[in-house]
Amino acid sequence: MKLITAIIKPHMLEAVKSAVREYGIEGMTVSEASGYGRQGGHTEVYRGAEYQVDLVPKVRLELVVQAEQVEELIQVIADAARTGRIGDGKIWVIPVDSVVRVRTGERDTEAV
Amino acid sequence: MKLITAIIKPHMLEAVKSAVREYGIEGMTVSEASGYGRQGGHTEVYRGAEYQVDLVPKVRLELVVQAEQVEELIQVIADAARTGRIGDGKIWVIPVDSVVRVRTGERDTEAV
Amino acid sequence: MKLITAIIKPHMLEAVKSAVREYGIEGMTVSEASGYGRQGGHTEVYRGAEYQVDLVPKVRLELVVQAEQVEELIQVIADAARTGRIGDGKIWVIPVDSVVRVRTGERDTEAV
Amino acid sequence: MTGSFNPADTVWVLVSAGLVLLMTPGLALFYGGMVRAKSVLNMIMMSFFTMGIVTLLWVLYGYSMAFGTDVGLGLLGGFSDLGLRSAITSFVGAPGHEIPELAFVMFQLTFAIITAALLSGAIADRTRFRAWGVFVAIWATLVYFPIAHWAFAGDGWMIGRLHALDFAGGTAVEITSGASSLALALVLGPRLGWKRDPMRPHNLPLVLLGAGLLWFGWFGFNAGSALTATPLAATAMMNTQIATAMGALAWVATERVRDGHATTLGIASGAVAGAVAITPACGFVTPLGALLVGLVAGFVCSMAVGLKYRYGYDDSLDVVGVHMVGGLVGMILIGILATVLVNPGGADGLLAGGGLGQLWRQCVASAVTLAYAFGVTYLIARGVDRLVGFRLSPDDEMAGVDVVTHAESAYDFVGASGSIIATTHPLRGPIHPEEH
Amino acid sequence: MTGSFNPADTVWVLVSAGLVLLMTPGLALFYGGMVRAKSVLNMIMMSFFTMGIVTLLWVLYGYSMAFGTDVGLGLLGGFSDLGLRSAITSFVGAPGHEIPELAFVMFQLTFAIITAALLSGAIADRTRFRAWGVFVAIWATLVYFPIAHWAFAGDGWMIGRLHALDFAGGTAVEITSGASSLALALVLGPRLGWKRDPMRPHNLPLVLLGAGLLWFGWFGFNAGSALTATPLAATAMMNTQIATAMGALAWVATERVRDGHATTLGIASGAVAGAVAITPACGFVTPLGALLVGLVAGFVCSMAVGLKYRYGYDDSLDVVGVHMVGGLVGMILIGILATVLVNPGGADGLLAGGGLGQLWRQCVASAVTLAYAFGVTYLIARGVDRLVGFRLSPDDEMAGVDVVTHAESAYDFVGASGSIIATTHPLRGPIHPEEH
Amino acid sequence: MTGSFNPADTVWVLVSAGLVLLMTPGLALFYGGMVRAKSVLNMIMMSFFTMGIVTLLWVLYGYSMAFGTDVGLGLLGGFSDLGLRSAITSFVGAPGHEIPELAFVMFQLTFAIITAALLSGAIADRTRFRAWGVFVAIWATLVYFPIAHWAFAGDGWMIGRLHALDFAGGTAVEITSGASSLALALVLGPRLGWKRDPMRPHNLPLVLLGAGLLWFGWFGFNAGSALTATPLAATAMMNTQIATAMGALAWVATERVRDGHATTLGIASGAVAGAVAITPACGFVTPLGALLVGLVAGFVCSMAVGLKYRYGYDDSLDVVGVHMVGGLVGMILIGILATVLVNPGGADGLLAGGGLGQLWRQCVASAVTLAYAFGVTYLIARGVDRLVGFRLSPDDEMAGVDVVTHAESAYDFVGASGSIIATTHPLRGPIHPEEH
Ligand SMILES: Nc1ncnc2c1ncn2[C@@H]1O[C@H](COP(=O)(O)OP(=O)(O)O)[C@@H](O)[C@H]1O
Ligand SMILES: Nc1ncnc2c1ncn2[C@@H]1O[C@H](COP(=O)(O)OP(=O)(O)O)[C@@H](O)[C@H]1O
Ligand SMILES: Nc1ncnc2c1ncn2[C@@H]1O[C@H](COP(=O)(O)OP(=O)(O)O)[C@@H](O)[C@H]1O
Repeated sequence: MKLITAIIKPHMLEAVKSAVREYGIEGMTVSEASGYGRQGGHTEVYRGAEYQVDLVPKVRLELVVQAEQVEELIQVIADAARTGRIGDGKIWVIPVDSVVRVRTGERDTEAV
Repeated sequence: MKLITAIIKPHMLEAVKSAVREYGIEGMTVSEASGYGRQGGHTEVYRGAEYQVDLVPKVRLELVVQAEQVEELIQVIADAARTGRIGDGKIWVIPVDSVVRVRTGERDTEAV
Repeated sequence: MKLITAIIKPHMLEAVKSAVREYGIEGMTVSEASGYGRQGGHTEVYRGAEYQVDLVPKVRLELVVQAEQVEELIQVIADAARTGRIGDGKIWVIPVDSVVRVRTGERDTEAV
Repeated sequence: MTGSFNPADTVWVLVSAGLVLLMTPGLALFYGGMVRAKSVLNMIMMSFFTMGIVTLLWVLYGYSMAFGTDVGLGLLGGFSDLGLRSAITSFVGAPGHEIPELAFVMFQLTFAIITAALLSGAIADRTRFRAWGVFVAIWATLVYFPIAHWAFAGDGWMIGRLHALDFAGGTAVEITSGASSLALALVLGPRLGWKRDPMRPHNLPLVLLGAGLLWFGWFGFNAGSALTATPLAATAMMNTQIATAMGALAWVATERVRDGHATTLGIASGAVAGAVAITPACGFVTPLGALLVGLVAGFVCSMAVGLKYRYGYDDSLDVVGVHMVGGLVGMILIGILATVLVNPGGADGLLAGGGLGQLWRQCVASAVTLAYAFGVTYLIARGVDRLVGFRLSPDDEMAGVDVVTHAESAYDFVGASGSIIATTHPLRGPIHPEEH
Repeated sequence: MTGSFNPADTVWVLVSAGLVLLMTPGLALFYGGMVRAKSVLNMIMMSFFTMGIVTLLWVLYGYSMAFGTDVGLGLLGGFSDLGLRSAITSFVGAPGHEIPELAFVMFQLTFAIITAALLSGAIADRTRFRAWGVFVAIWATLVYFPIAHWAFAGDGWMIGRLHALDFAGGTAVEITSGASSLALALVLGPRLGWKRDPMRPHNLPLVLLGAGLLWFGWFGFNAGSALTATPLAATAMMNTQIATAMGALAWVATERVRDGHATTLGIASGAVAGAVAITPACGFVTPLGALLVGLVAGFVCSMAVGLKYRYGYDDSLDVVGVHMVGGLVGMILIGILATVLVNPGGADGLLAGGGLGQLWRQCVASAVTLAYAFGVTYLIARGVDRLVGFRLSPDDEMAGVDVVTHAESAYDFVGASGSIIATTHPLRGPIHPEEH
Repeated sequence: MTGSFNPADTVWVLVSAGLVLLMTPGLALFYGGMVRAKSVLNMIMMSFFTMGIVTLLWVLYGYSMAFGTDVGLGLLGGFSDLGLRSAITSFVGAPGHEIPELAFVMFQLTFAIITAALLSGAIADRTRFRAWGVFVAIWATLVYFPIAHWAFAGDGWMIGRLHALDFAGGTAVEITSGASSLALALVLGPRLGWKRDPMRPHNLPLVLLGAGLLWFGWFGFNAGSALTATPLAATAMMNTQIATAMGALAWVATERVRDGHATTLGIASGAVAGAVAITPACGFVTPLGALLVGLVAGFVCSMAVGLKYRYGYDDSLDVVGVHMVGGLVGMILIGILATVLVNPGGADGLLAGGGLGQLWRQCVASAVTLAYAFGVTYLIARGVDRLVGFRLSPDDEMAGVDVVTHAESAYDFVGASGSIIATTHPLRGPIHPEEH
């Protein structure tokens, strides 16, 4: 099993979710994140004092999948999340020893 | 060392925390997440316009532990987090190369 | 490639970010977390009813980097995040199979 | 239409009615901030719905039940003014202080609304909204309208026969709401996980905002109850301010000593407790008397809110501990502190040499109100529970009534730039950037 | 300076002016809570900026255009009182009810402000702030000031010649703002992702707070429009309360049946709808009439807010569905329900035996207002769009106008202990810790 | 009790007192929203505690010190009315405009409260709460009560001898709070990480809500200071509205040019600046004069808030830049713009042909107030710091005063469905689902 982590732009979440579901993956975990990278932040001003906010809002997706799905899924996610602008995000893949479904105790392939 | 990641229902956090502590683990990192899966979301209505919210609130636990504790801990966490209803969550295990305690620089077994 | 995850105190984020940037890393992903560990929480009182809040605010950093940078980066992060007080946090390292830049599809070393 | 009326008194009552009306949204926020984020909307909804339904009943028959010609013994107003037909063109008030009757109808309506809305605090997080709707309509009819007649109508038994003193509703509003809340809390039972799970306020600035609006509105409640723009109104207002302030100080002093921390929830609670206690007393005691009333109320109520843990009733937002207990404190202290120097229409209490007579009358009025409100509310609540089902299912209660019942989420901060972790560093201040 | 004036009436108008002024910050929060977290500040800013600019224009020439001596045919006030020079020492009002003219100037100013601010609801999330600034100044000048003259000045054609009845601004405020909003929404076009992306309110407690402040302020708006502290003011206030409450009930009843859920956004919207509809009618109908007005408004408006989906105009916060439609409901129902029993200065409507005459006059006044406001606003908006550009760039709209235009984030909760996941467990209650 | 008094004036003063009281909760939110989420409760607590303690002192001896019979030279009121004993039955005011003395006591109390509460803005995030409690009691006694005597009592030296003009407290409230804040900020020193760490407002809608309540309450503050329901009250109210609006416009115009962005914090700040400056002037200048006062104040204060970066005092929420500077602007402009046309009890300023005399008197009053307030506050603050310790420990300041001192968290949004990431898609609109 592998864990795919994708950092994407928040407003692309719906598109990525649809694409992943279409591909046949029925579960994932989503969380808020902030990104630091090439994509700049923005400036804020309060009573004349300027602040540079250098993190930008991102969404993190985590999908535990079978190893053989990884390559295709990377493609699916990247295609759906792409706007072509700086800051579209990263996807990385990590090896997973085992997965358990809490409710049933099922393992690995049966668990996702 | 291994990293155990558990996605559980928010109101089971207290129970899981107690169980893990009882087992002898003294540290973990917790964060908010949203889950997409078999467990459905809910509908909201604003001035007659309906929205389908298809993510449900979850909590993510991360525990870096010694490899030999993994199997028992999976059991401990899964037992504590189980309600028997859809959406109880997942646990996955990932290999860890090394761990460091920031304060002291201690490594691996001494670090957790 | 490796994934470095660092759990640090929130007010050390700026220092760590600077140190990492100085080292030459231009991207990372940041998120909010709560820590459970040796560092105690605090007590709250509402109309005489006391609550023990046993989680403390933390920030999680994730950096995907080349394997050979790992040791140096651990040092850089730990040095910048250290206050010497309990609760300074943990750093752990996980093997990464591959990384993709969503915008371009570039892989691994080119992707970060 | 241009009959004889006092324009200044009319302005004062209209303004006061507006102020009291504002108290219910204030209460909605005060309560709403105190519950968990998953049921704040339901909490607010109970108050706003009460503003709707009680207004409807008041127009149809409530005002008539409370202020129509007495049906006998001072127990209830008759059905002489259904639909407010005759109120449009008539006047009420003492000679020289007549005001348009609709001004009085409006003023008293706002009391009916907030008294009913107060009850929602006892049953936070776990109430089926439809049950609340049915309950509050029956409750207003069978509990509030009669008691309002007793306490506020000139021919009600409490004022007209017993000669108890209650300037602005220590009985009809405070004790009534508190005792009814106790009955409600008993019928509904505690929230799932009560005493075990964290149930801390989700938004304290909202609570303090609500407290501020309540404080402001209470001037209309108490000083407006003079129904005239006279020195008595000024005294009532001053006393309200004093007791509210003292309640706030006494509560935080108590918790500073007892718990080690002065809290914002405490100062807000103490202010309300002080205002509650001075409600019946504000037109009968001196400023120094009000000072004492506030101090006693702040201390006693800050202790009383712990009783629910001892006796096991989940009066979630402490309507009993603050309103019932605070109302009793005020009613009883009138019997001790009242003086005709402040109000010739009042009486002398114990300390002013009036003996125990007034104290006794205060106790009778309080006890009857408490017993009636508790008893009838208990029966109504049981009935509603049987017919409609008062509690949410455990699953719905866990999931949160906002989403389940109202199909809404209170907040959505996700994705706003302020909700991200943002290390920011000031670049420059105005005028002299180089100074940074 | 101490000419003949009625002090009680003066107090009433000053207080009412204060109440109506408060409505605009109330509106800002009501609107602000309804948009997404990334544009709440812009929403609030549009209201506050309107408070500034309309005050400026009002002092310079707006009051004069609305209430200066009629230039002819009741179409416009002249430029006789620029800079409010003569208003400092003069009085206005019916004999025996004179008030200082500046009290009247102040009262009417607050109407001008909120009417203009209402328009911002139609164009949430996507408006260039500088365009709003230019637009609102021209709009007040060409649309509001003339219509205020028609509807509020004694020598305006609508009141003085047509003899339509409009107690507090069903035409000048409600229909005007609604029709203008329709024009604005058409010119700007829908938000990016409208009907596709989630656009739920980001902070409903803020919306309900705003609704509470609006409810409170509306008493000044409607009852203050009596301009005297008389039974008529009391009637107007009572009717306002009744219709607002009924609007709230009718809206939630409708959505309970239609959508299966009674919502807090619904009850707030219904209250506003009821208040809107009673605005023109509050001084002409009985309390039971007001009850009907509120019920009809709550139902009709709750249906009307769906029209935008059908016809494809993104009137984001439903100014059309609530204010234009609610204003029409109220104006028309006057023609049916008005009775001189309530107000000898009014008229008898259809049900009071007055025939169709008044109904006809109501329709004429409404139609002319609607047409003028829509048409002129459309032209102004087109012009501003051409000259300044009314919409943000798509990128800016996606990023959020708060950060892009105002360089601010509404919220920063990060790192506060309440924003972390905190399992808490009660250690002890007060007084009897051992009981836990 | 029913002595000779003016009922309309009584209503006006009572209402105004209520309005001014509301300003302090408004200020608490205005300030609370501006600090970081970890100290919002402390910020609010300082204001609410001030409402308690100042009320207590006022009743005991404060009113007497400010308005008791002068002890000589107009420096201080005597201890003739401790405990408000005699105030219950007496009346104050010009002939024909008497009001119950308790109405006046109440009205003036609200001024004492807000002036003291204003100071908390200078010392956000870093103050030990017990030190604040001690400080504010001493400060009210030694600084505010005397200055209130000078400026508001008929026999105070500033009004009665110097004949400076200050309608509603430009000296006693604005300059006093600003100058005292400067002293406080100097004694406490800057927050940890000042100029380095991000310290942006955590909740701007709360700030704007507070600003709205302040704007509303300021009508009571300024127009209520007429103490009569006369044209002068109307003028004061109109002028308050104009200057507040102009301050708002001038501030955002300045920052639009200087920083490139018009901000909501700016418009709120500008409104306050304009209101501050018109406070002393509102009863002495024409509407066009008020317009100028607001413009100047908005511009000058928006620049003045940058001085703290230059001179290195952390006046955290700009009490100096807004209240001291704004108060000076208003006081001085009276000397230039005042005219007896507006108020025969006033004077003619420079432009009205009155020469430099009044300007000089304005400067003397301002300078003495500034010097006295700064000096005495500095000494008190030093003393409190030595005895109690004014600052939190660095660890506590980092952790956040809310949790450390008050044992509370302001917010807990965790787990509410709105706090999760939720992609939502509209299923259908009302009425015509198929259209989607
Ligand atoms: N080395 C890294 N490790 C982890 N996350 C990264 C790394 N580099 C970038 N990211 C994440 O990817 C996001 C996009 O990166 P960025 O450099 O802005 O644009 P792009 O990937 O299009 O070149 C960042 O906001 C950050 O969240
Ligand atoms: N493939 C997956 N990868 C990562 N997280 C998943 C995956 N599938 C499910 N999850 C997480 O587990 C939670 C529970 O899954 P769900 O399918 O709803 O119920 P169950 O696990 O009981 O069958 C989801 O809400 C989601 O957070
Ligand atoms: N076994 C663990 N797995 C994951 N995170 C941990 C673990 N132990 C500690 N942490 C994280 O590290 C933080 C610091 O740990 P703590 O024990 O409080 O202090 P220290 O590391 O200085 O001894 C915790 O708050 C928690 O977020």
